[in-house]
Amino acid sequence: MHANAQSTADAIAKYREMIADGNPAELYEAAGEELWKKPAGPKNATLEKCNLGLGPGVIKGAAAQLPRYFPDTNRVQDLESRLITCMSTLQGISAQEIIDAPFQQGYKKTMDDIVAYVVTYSKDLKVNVSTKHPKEKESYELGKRAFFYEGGPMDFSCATCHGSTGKRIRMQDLPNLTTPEGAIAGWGYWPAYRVSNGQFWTMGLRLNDCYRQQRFPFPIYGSEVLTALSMYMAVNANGGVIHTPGLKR
Amino acid sequence: MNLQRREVLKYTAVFGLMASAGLISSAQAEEWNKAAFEGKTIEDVFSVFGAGSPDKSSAVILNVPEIAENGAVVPVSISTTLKAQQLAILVEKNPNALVAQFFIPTGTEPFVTTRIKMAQTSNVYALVKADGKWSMAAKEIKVTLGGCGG
Amino acid sequence: MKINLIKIFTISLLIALFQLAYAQNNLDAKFEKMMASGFKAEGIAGLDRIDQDETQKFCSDPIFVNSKQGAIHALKIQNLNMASILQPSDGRFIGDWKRGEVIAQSGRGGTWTDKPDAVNGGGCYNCHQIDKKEISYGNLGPSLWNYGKSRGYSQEVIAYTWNQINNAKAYNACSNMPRFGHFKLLTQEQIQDVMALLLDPQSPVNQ
Amino acid sequence: MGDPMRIRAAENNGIVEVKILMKHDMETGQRKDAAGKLIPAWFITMVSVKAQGKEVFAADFGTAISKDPFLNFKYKGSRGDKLLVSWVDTRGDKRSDEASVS
Repeated sequence: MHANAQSTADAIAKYREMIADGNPAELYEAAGEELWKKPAGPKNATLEKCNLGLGPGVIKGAAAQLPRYFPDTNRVQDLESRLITCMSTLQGISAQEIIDAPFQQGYKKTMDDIVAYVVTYSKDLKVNVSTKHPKEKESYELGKRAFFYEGGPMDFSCATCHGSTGKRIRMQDLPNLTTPEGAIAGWGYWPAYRVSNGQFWTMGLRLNDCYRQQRFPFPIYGSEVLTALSMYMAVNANGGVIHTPGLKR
Repeated sequence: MNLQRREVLKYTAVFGLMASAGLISSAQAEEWNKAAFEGKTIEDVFSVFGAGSPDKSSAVILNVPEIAENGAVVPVSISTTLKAQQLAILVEKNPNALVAQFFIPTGTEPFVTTRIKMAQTSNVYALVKADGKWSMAAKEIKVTLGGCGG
Repeated sequence: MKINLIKIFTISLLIALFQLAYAQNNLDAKFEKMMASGFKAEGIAGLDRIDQDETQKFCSDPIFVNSKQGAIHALKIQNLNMASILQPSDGRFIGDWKRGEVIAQSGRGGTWTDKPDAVNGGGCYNCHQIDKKEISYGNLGPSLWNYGKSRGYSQEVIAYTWNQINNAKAYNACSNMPRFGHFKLLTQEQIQDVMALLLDPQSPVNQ
Repeated sequence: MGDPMRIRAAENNGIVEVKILMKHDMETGQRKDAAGKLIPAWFITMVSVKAQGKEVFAADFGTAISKDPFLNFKYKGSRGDKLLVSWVDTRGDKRSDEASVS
């Protein structure tokens, strides 16, 4: 590496190290814990019976095993689409209202807090996502196709930026999501607090903004394509250690 | 609570008296220094502080990254070997130079870390007041454009 | 007996192949359904952006792209793209490098949060080192520092660079670089200005 | 009434290291919303930290402290010290949270 580029990389590394201490995502996590236990919605119920895959109310380690197949909905769900199910079945909140809410507002804000709370309980665990169920296997295959699907006026796919190792956009390292190391560098650090805009970003918003930058149309929140892409990343990241909620530029 | 007291003090004429009588610390008697925070340049702030033109001192340690990936969050750490009662952070090219000031009572280390916003690449100043005298350290932080810029 | 075995074997093989083909078709259908139901139009980003042209369709299948047949097909794709390149209507290839630098710096345009009348940037620094003074540059593409100085300013270099910016897929079917002319991401004048940044001997890139 | 803070404080060799995260937008008054209208300034102006009832740290903020402010400082103290962190902002909103030193 060029000497100048090396010193730039070192300086950026120091910057990242300095901001790593004190992740404001903790503020969202604290709010999420309250929301999890607080009765809400038309049914005035809490989310404490929400089954994230490990049984009703079990949060510890749940995010590490998502996405997964859920018999009650007969489909593969990621954390956010599963929380939509819980909020609508347990609390009686309209799923469409959650899907349509603008990011950072209304039910999406609730979602941010709850996601921050849930993923904190998988921190330091290893990604352990199954492809045993035929629908899980299928979701992975669909996600892989979506990952390589080029479109839009710039011909971008996810793979354009995240399909090879050692690449950067401007100063930002781009993890190669097709490898185990790269997949965990991405999947293992989102959801995250983003310092550039002072917002907590769920994986749903992370992928939404990827598609925005890809110049694609707007991916519908909670849709199958987002779950499938998550499945592709998570399975590739299997065995890697989770650092959520992360702290990102 | 102290803030309420500061609020109350704002509307009373007795705080100066209380301070001079040693009933409250000078830090507590201080209210939010509007004039200092509204100063545009570092010189404006120096003048409100009555700091003259502070000497650069190796006793003032300013720990910052050379490059910030984003101007919205720039970590800044100040410490000093002096027995400081007050610390301040200034950014030369921000619309208002003064970012924050910190009051250090006896028993508290003259050290603080926080995160600041920077409008652009600029010199950042750490100001330290010890025994009534101000001294400082300065470093340049480059603010880069991150991400796809979209 | 032997004939029966062969028969059974052949039939099972046919069934297996049929199942495989069925699964493949089934996955194709599911994928299409997933993509069609997964997006909505927003701002300037219409649903037509999901529709692929021949180049995009080809490049979305990395296994085929990397096969022998894929290599042959890539040439067809390249020819197709080469044929679509427009040469400058005013005959000018080189514009103003200062404006070119501004275009290279800006990564704006084309997203659903951009207004229809917003001026697009080229986003060149996202992927390329260009002027060394800019330390925040990407590496998805090669460094363009000293672009003209090292290659020379010949007609061949100018023609190649024009084509490359207008439609990089003319030289590399699945290049990561957007087709700036083909999809009108940049205007002809903007492309001339970016050309100048790379190929004007006065440009800081060539110092 | 603002959102809860996160306060972490740990004692080591008689020195307590305190880390505080406050939830606040810290609007500069220079940002515009989607409609192009200026968002009015709104930020924390003063922070006070007391240990066992005695002020151990105070800060005055301008608009250039980052969103969701972070503070880290150290004072001479003991395990079990009760900390009270309070802030007030330009709208007069206040928030106080407690923590004990571990």
